[in-house]
Amino acid sequence: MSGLHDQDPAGRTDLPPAPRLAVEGVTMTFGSATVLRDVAMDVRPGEIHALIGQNGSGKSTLAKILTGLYCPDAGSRVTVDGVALQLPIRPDESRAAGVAVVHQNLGLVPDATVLENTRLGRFKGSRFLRRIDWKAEAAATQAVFERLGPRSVPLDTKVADLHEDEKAVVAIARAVQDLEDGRGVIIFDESTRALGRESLERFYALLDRIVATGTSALLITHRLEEVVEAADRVTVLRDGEIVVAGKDVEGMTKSDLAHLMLGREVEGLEHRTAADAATDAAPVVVDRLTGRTVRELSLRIRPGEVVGLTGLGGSGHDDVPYLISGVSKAKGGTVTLPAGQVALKGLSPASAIKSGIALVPEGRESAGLVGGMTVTENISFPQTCTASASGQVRPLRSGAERQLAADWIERLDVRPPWPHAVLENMSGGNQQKVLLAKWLATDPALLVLHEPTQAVDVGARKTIVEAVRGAAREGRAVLVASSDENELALLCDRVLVFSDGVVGRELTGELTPHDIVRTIYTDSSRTKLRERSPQGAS
Amino acid sequence: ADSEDTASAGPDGSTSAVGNNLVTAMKPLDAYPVPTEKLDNVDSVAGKTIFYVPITKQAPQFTTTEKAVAAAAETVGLRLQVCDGKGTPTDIGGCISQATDAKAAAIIADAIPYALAANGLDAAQKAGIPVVISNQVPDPSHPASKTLTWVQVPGSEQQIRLFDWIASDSKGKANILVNQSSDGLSPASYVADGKAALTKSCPDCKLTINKVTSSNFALIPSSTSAVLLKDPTISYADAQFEQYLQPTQGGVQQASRTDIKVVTGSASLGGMKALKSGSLAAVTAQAAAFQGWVNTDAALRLILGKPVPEYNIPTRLFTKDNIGDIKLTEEAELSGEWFGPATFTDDFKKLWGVA
Amino acid sequence: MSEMPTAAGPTTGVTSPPAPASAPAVPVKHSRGGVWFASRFAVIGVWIALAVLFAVLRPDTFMTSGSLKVIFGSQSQAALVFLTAALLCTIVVGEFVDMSVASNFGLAAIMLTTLHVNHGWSVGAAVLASLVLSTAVGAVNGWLVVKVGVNTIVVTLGMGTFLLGIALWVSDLMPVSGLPTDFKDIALQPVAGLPISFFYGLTLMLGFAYVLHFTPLGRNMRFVGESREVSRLAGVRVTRVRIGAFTTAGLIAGVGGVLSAAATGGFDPNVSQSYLLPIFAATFLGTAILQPGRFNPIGTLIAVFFLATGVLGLQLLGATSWVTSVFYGGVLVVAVTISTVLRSRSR
Amino acid sequence: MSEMPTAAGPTTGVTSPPAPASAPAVPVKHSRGGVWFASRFAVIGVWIALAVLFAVLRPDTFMTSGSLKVIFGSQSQAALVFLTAALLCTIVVGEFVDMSVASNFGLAAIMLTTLHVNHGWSVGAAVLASLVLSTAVGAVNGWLVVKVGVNTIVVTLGMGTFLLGIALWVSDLMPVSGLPTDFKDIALQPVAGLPISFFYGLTLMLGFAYVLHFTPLGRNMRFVGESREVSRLAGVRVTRVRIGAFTTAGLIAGVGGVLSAAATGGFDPNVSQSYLLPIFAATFLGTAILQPGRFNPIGTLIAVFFLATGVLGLQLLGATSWVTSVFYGGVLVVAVTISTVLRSRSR
Ligand SMILES: Nc1ncnc2c1ncn2[C@@H]1O[C@H](COP(=O)(O)OP(=O)(O)OP(=O)(O)O)[C@@H](O)[C@H]1O
Ligand SMILES: Nc1ncnc2c1ncn2[C@@H]1O[C@H](COP(=O)(O)OP(=O)(O)OP(=O)(O)O)[C@@H](O)[C@H]1O
Ligand SMILES: [Mg+2]
Ligand SMILES: [Mg+2]
Repeated sequence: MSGLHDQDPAGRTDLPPAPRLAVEGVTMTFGSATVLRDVAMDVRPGEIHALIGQNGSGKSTLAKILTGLYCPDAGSRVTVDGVALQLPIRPDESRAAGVAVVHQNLGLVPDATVLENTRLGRFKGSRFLRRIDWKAEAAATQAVFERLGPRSVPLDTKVADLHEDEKAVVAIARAVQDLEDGRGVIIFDESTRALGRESLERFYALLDRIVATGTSALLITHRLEEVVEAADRVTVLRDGEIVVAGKDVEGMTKSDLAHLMLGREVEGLEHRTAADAATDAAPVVVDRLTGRTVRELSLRIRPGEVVGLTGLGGSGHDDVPYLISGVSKAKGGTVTLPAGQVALKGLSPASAIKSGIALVPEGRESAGLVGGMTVTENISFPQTCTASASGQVRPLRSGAERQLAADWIERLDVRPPWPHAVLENMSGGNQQKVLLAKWLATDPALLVLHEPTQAVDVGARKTIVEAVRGAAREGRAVLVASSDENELALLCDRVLVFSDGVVGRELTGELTPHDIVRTIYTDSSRTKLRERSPQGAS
Repeated sequence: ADSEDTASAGPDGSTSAVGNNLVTAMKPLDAYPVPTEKLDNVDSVAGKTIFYVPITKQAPQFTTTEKAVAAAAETVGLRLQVCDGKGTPTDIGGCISQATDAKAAAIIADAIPYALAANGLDAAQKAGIPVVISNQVPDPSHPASKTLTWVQVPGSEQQIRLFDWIASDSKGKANILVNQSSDGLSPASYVADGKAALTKSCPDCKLTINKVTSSNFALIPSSTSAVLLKDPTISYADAQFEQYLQPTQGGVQQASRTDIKVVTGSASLGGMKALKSGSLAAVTAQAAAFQGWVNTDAALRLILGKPVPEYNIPTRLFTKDNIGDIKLTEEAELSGEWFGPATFTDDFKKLWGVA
Repeated sequence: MSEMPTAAGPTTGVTSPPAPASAPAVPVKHSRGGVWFASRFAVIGVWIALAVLFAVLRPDTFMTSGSLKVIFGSQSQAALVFLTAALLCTIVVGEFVDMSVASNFGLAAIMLTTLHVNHGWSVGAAVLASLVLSTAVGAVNGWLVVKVGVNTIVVTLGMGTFLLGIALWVSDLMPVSGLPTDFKDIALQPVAGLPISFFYGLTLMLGFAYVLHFTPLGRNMRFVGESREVSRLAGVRVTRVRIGAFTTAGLIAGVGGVLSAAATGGFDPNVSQSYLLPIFAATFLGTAILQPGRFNPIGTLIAVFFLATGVLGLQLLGATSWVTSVFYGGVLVVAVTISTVLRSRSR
Repeated sequence: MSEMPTAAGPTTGVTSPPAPASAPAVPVKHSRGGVWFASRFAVIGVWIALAVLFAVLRPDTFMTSGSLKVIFGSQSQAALVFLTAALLCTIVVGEFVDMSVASNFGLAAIMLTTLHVNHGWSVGAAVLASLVLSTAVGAVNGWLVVKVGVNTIVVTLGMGTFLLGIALWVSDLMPVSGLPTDFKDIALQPVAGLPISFFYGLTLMLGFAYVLHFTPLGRNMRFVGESREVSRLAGVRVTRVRIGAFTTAGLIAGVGGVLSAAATGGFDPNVSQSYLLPIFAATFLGTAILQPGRFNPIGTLIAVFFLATGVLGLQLLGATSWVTSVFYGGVLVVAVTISTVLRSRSR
């Protein structure tokens, strides 16, 4: 990967006395709940500082405080480059002070152009007519992209048409354009959650170039390997309190970090028990599935088997789940299930569900769950909604529903464990558990998942992985589409690697993230995300 | 309504003065009061355009008048241009200035308070365009002139007739609720005149006024029933204009006062039918068709610079006793035969020398 | 981007609660403090207080069965109940308010009357025809919005204006009347001292609430309202639900129209538009009652009678029409504002 | 969940295109085929066709400078232009339609007149007072919606009804008039054969369009309309922009009111509500012109005159009022439907 090696360590030899960003005694209370308790940490110039913690531990909240979206309780102090920001921090002030945030879902308007998205909130009007000088704007943007490196992004294309890591570049460009080189701190709140390995490597190459100038990065993520591979120091939040502040990452392992986060050992995460399912049962057979990119995909999944689908963005692996479950229109193909054969052309989600196919989609907010409803309503929805025409107006059996929900809350250790909790008040990780429960509860013959553990902490990830494998053990066929090699390595018995629409390679036996990535990019290998510099670690 | 015994009180001599009034009020005319002053070289106006601007076209009465004006205009070769005031000052103003810009020969503004289009009407007159305002009480600050005339309508007379009937029907002890329109000043003055007459003809009668406006139709039923609750002795409800009839009936109904007799003024075919079907006790109507011809006549006289006479638009009181005598069809309504021999069209033609 | 008017404003202030259309249907963790209680029942309290006040000020007139009849038994309230129910049909499935219900209501009433009076149809046939017509109108709305994807306001506003024109045309701009007097019993037949139409409305709203909260259909409707995509993936026939909602709205509006035509023995095409504002007022005031931030039938029903009480009381105090407008507007803003504030407190 | 009525249908399926309200201001890539062209200029074509039709049917009346004056110079069009501009202010920043503009307009007109006529204020002072008042009303709307987080319809609908009441009160339910005749020149002063108020409207809309498309403010407004969260994260003062929009809407409505009071010499408090439907119709019809699926000032301006042309033509043809309603409703639905279909084709 270029950009990794063309940096000069000399860039960071002189340490300014003042930390780039210092947070002291930050306390945040929502009504009754205190979400952050006396948080203190600092970010040094030119370092990548990781902030980790369980879902709901307060990371996003802290980020939102730093960018002035939340106003912390009195007594909190935030200083940037030695200058104290007065509270409440106003978004534009914190920006002026040099705090930039790259938001969870990158915060871009898909239908506006790259240029508009980058310059939003910074447009300059001419003296009298207040007219925007598009040439100047474009020039300014171009300059930022040049700072970020060789890869050029066409300014007048819609963000919607960009590749995932190009989007990240745009978001970063918007964040860094106000920071002159060598100053300021960029906060990434789970900005990398959607990036595949390749994009991830590009991302860190770019980030490395930025911090090389002395600008710092505060990195909020759930992918511990990012921390282990890329971060200089790490701060761990647990239930809104600092567990360790600014510990050197050098030499730490993922399980060390997980231990710090959860306060307990998470054993057995890495090691996977081979599928021990009854192989005599009839397999689920997908025959010549064809979609827009996917061509003539045929595969058989034994009950109890977990098959992974992966590949580069756009290779089609992430279309399969939606094609199989009738969510997006397949051009052709069939699935054979215990219930019988199903033609995929013109398959409706309803009939897919009826014939035993359950889809756990990516994007729980948009496609997975309804935030305004209770956990119970969400979990039981697939059952309740498919009542017969006459059954439509028969009363719901609320007792049974609650039982079902309580059941799954307990099995997946959903927190808080209230069947009547409103979903949107739960953390992303717990929402993800509820989403899984919703579809496991339909007792499907074929369980199809897409990015099942995206943006959930290690604890939640463990629960989810075990639940999925448990579902397989009960004799279900499971299909996992994911671009996260760790996830695949944890879940799958074999992995099909796509390259433009067809299965290029199949991986079996002991799967390691390394193998998976190597096969995805047959040419490139899974390089370390970033060479940690001596100073950053000191 | 069970009003067998309380039929028109004409016969029993108890309230004879009123009784006689009633008898005449309920009779058709022997002849329409067509003006007598002949009008010369009317043909000079041929080809010119006059504007008819009703305050809104969403009231049947104006449709009738419009048709009549159209017929009248045609006989003298005037082109008629109708512009809907849509009830809003801006639209009315627009219509007036449209007429002014189009160099209209005359403007007939129907039921439009001068205040609502003061500037427009002033401008039109300054441009030498004669303005006929009908269905309004003359506005003292804008007296009749060479370019402005007010065609009086029997609003007060209708009110008085209705009250007369109520007085005799109630044997002189009625308690009346009037849903008085507060759209413009004229309706109030009609009711005032009616009240003055009532106090003479029926000293024991009681009158309650409930202001209603077309902007708040939804509130009329409850305000009506509120009054009825306040005064349970009310025995007659008068919806001043037919457009308020149904909300008024709704109010009476929801106060569950089946004993109350409902009456209305300026009735059109709809009101007549309601009377026939028994849901109304009495209505008065004014000769909208004749009015159309009168308006045209007034316009012609202004155009030709002739003095405008005092017109008198006939009105007639209808109850279940005489509703049977008339044909409840649109043709009948248009011809004006409800009020008397429908020969006035020819009379006007003669008057204008175009017969 | 849902077109549904979430009953509370967009979550603006950073600490402001999640979009309230998603306020808990079922009581959630946070203790049911006084605030929680207030945010639900404040308006009802005010209603009672108002009633007491009027009773004290006007004992002789307000404290009568007559005024009860006016408040609960009046035809305009019955009409409002049906119209708000029609409005709710589409709102709960996440459509923007259906602006055509009022005209559709009026059209049904006019059709019934003219078909019977001017064209000599039997009442039965006329009723049937007008119901079919207004249901069809609803279906067309649904088809345009859901299938063709035209903006809801455009379709319903346009359709409303169009239907108004039609109604004016068939009635020749005139109030029509002349329905057989015995036919009015289907609306006015007194039951326990109130006209039966009150009980129609009551049943309608209670049934609506039941369907919404206790049946799969209602669950589906609410999910579709919250997120079409989630519902689709769960196997709900989203298009069907949405078109169904529009069609039902048409039907309910039609029934309402037929009833009020029956009650008054006719209809005036010009008044139907004047219902629009009261409908909106009641429906949105309903979001401040029982289920704060949520459109809910019972709340709406209460809102209708609340407003009626206030208006009647004021009129008994001799207030002129401007007072009632002030009351309408004031109550709507104040009540919903208070409940919004309370709700955000109670989280 | 934005309350903005996206002019195109809701985006359902995962694969469906993003809400068109966010069509790029900068030229898009897909080839500008005939369909693309049609979806933008169809309505204008129909407008011209309509004009030609009327010209043929009524050469002597329609083909006159008089009818041109009626279409472009009439006070009701001027009023509509200002009212639609006020409506657009809040719509472009993603608020739901501000239902109080009409009443605010009426209030300003009434205030001006009564203050001068009944209370003997100088015209200047009266004008100033009424402008301040209606601007304040807009600010209150904005404060309630943005700061307190109350639903937009509730606030504006309630406020609208409230203001109607106030207007009725100050004018004692009566039309008031009596403004000095020379004062009318500020609205009626002829310029190039048209009253100056036409040029006010033209300037207003062109200026609005300029701000939206060429200035940072406009860009920020668009983005706030698209996504408040994104804009806030990008450092746009979202709250300020939104409250500003409401306040400006109030001011524009007020100016419109003052102008039409000046033009007519007075005002009738009862009628302001009757502007609501025409405003909505024009504004939404505007989404079918020039920038399909987007609320845009120029399109709205054209829509106003398009509708005026149709209505005038129909009147010249001697149509009764119901025809106008049918025309209004029909045109709105048909035009927007066609442009929606075309747009979805052209994607
Ligand atoms: N708007 C809010 N109102 C009330 N409490 C909130 C709100 N937002 C967050 N919280 C509380 O703050 C806590 C931390 O939230 P935060 O989003 O910071 O978690 P997180 O560390 O970002 O989790 P994740 O790693 O999943 O992003 C949560 O437990 C939640 O209870
Ligand atoms: N409006 C709210 N009221 C109460 N608690 C909330 C609210 N919003 C969030 N929370 C709390 O915040 C925590 C999660 O915070 P957040 O919403 O940031 O999710 P998250 O931690 O970011 O999830 P993920 O990291 O998977 O995105 C949960 O414990 C939840 O209870
Ligand atoms: Mg977070
Ligand atoms: Mg998060």
